[in-house]
Formats: sequence, structure tokens, C-alpha cells
Amino acid sequence: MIDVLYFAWVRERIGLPRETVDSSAETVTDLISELIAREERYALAFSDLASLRVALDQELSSFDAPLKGVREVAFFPPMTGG
Amino acid sequence: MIDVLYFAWVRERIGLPRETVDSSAETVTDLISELIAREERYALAFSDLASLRVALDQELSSFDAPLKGVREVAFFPPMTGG
Amino acid sequence: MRLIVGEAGFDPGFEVNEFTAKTAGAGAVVSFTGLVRGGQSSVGMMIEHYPGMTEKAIAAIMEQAKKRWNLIDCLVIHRFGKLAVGEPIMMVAVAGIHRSEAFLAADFLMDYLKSRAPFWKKEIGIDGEEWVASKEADEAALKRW
Amino acid sequence: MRLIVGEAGFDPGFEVNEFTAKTAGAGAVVSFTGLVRGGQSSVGMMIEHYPGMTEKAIAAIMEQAKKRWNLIDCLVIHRFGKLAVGEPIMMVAVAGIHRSEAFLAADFLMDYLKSRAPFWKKEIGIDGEEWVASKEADEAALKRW
Repeated sequence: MIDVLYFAWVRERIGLPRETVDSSAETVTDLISELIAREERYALAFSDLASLRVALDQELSSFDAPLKGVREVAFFPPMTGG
Repeated sequence: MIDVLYFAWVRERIGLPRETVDSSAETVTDLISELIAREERYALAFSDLASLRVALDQELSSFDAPLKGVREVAFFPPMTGG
Repeated sequence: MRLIVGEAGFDPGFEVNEFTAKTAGAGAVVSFTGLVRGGQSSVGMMIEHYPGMTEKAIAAIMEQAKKRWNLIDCLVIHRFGKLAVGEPIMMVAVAGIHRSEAFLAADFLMDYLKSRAPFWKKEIGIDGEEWVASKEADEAALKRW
Repeated sequence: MRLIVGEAGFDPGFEVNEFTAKTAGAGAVVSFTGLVRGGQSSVGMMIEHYPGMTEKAIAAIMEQAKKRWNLIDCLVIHRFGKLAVGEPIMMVAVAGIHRSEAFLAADFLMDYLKSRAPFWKKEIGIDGEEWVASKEADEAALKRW
């Protein structure tokens, strides 16, 4: 079980801010594939990975990073703070 | 007649903040030569021109600048504002 | 070091004075305040953030700035939620012994907050809302450091 | 634009708030405050200036900064006379549409005020007084612009 969080337009496209997913994905990319296979809204949200960022347990990470031991995955667009 | 102003350690070495000088000097360098010829304290103040700056009518200038039309000459060390 | 992430408004002048009063020995205090700009059709801004990660990310950036420029102290305040035109969005303040370090550190903090602190801005206009797009220049700016 | 050259103390936070309140449309306000640093034996500072030239030189520098970075507004306050450790010596505040211009303009103003505004600082210590020497780096810094 892994907590998956969505922010900004990713949250809006998927239609919820967070969910708990029962996944055996080994990497972020695997997890994305599982999500895309579920429903059209996920496919829409993940259609362009270049415009997405991922954080694993609240640390920016890469899409090929392993998920072993990770409890929280967050997907969001590039940040626009400051 | 020209007003000559001194600031910071130049003022301290010469011992006064300003004076009016009857001079026919054509350039700043000429004026400095006249002043040095007057008294030891001027010679001391003007002994190292590299550590001095000059302003003509309140504009930074160079030592070889002409004095024609100038009413106010100021000598001081490099500025330390800010 | 002091970090505030919250919805409430704040008073930049008051904060910079409080900050300065506590930094004995500082010769230079640089502050930056970001404000909601008004546009032809812009009426405000909505800021979303990632609670938990925001605080961790900013604290790490502050720690890095403090060490690298040997700062006496630094402060970051960043709001989220709904903001009106003209309101302060965020501020940083940096106290250093000398000027150049304080300027560099403030500039560094801003570059990192912009692209590494998990905030997302949405502009609220009279005709609708739009997520603010990140700029390539913002990401490129990180390479300066 | 607002320029104050005077002996009186001032409140940097109050000034930056007043300044910001008057700059509609600004997205970025950068302020710098220079303070009298304490040393082992330093008890204060005496600042001499060249009345008349000071105001002219600073106004010209502000004009140049405003034009070059398309600033919305800028403010310079610089004191002279006797100052105690911890007191603010001077401040600049710059309001721009964007952050990078505001940072550059504030940095530029400081570089020029340091070497082109006719102020001379004297450190007052328990053992005597000493004129602050200008640094070659300060003059070199002007070449950046």
C-alpha cells in the first residue's frame, strides 16, 4: 500500500488530492503505468511526463527511482513558488 | 577666486574644511602645486595623489582637468559610503 | 533561522525589523518581498502547497544558504491559500557580516524557493483561473549556484 | 523616487512598508540596510559627507538605476554624523515588476553608493578613531555594470 498525492493541475485532472493505492510497482514509471491503465483521467494527467515532477517521501526524485520502502509518492507540475 | 573644500583625512591634515583661494592655476595639478608651496601641512595632505580624489563643482574629475569657470574644488580620499 | 508557512497575511516591514533586532553583529540585511501583481484581468492568486514537504524543502535551502555564505541569520515567510492583488506572497530576509554575501544568499534563496519549494500558483482572473506556468529560465537559474 | 540624506535615525521596516504601499503594480521589492557593526573595540561610527554633491550624486545614480532596470520606484536613505553600533547607516529599496531586475538594481545602487557618493566613514574605537579605507574591490565592483 502506498499513498499517492496529486497537486495543482494533476490533482484537478485526476479529480482527487490523494489516494491509497495497492501496488506492487517497482519504480515510479511502473506505478504510472498501473495508474494510466485504470482510467482515462489518469492517462490524461500522465500524458506528458516532461511536464511532471515526482517526490518520494517528500524528496524530489526521478521517474526511474525504485519504490521499495517508499510510503508516499507525490505527482505535480514544476513548482512555481517565490 | 576659487572655493577649495577638504574632506575626511585631507581636511584633518590641512586643518580646515574650506577656504577661498586666490589662484590663477589652469588645472587641478597646478592648484595642488600652489597649495603645496604654501605650507608643510598641504605638502603632507597632497603627498600621494593616488590616494586622493577631486571634484570640480561637485562632479568627480581628474587631476589634469582645466579649472576655467570652476567655482568649487573639493579634495578627499576615495569615498566609503553605503 | 525562522520559517513560517501559513495562510495568514504578514507585515514585511515589521518582520524585517524583528529579524534585524535579533541579529547582533550584522552589517548587512537584505530583504525580498514578492507581491501579487495586478493585471488587466487579474483579481488575485490562489497558492497550493504540499504540507510537510514545503517545510522540509525550505529548511534545507535555508540551511544550505546559511552555511555557504556564513550568514548570521535568515528568515523565510511563504503564504498559501487565497491572496488579493497587492498582498505580500512571501519574503526572505538575510543578515550577513558583509553586503555581498547577503545579496548572494537572498538571490540564491529566491531561485531555490521558486523551483524547489512545492508551491503552485494559480492566477484568478475575471474570466477564469489559470495555473502559472514555470519558466525554463527559473530552472536554468539554479545552475548559477 | 525618494532620497533622504540626514543625521536623524530612521526605521527601515517602516520605510520599506511606506515605500511598498506607494508602488502599485510591483511584484518584487528588494531592500538593503547597512548597519554599524560592532568590533572588539569599536563603539560607533562618524560619517562625514559633502553636502550638495551627495544629493546630486545619489540622485544621478538612482535615475540611472530606474531607467536601466525599468523600476517602478526606488528609495535611498543615507545618514551622516555620529552613529552607534547596531544603528542603521543607510538603506535602499527598489520596486520592480520582476525579481531579477529588483535584485540587480539594488546591487547596482549599493556598488555606486559605496564608491561614488561622497561619504567618508570613521570608526570610533575605545582606543581612538580611524578613517575606514576604501577597498580596491569596491572600485573594481563598478566594472560589473
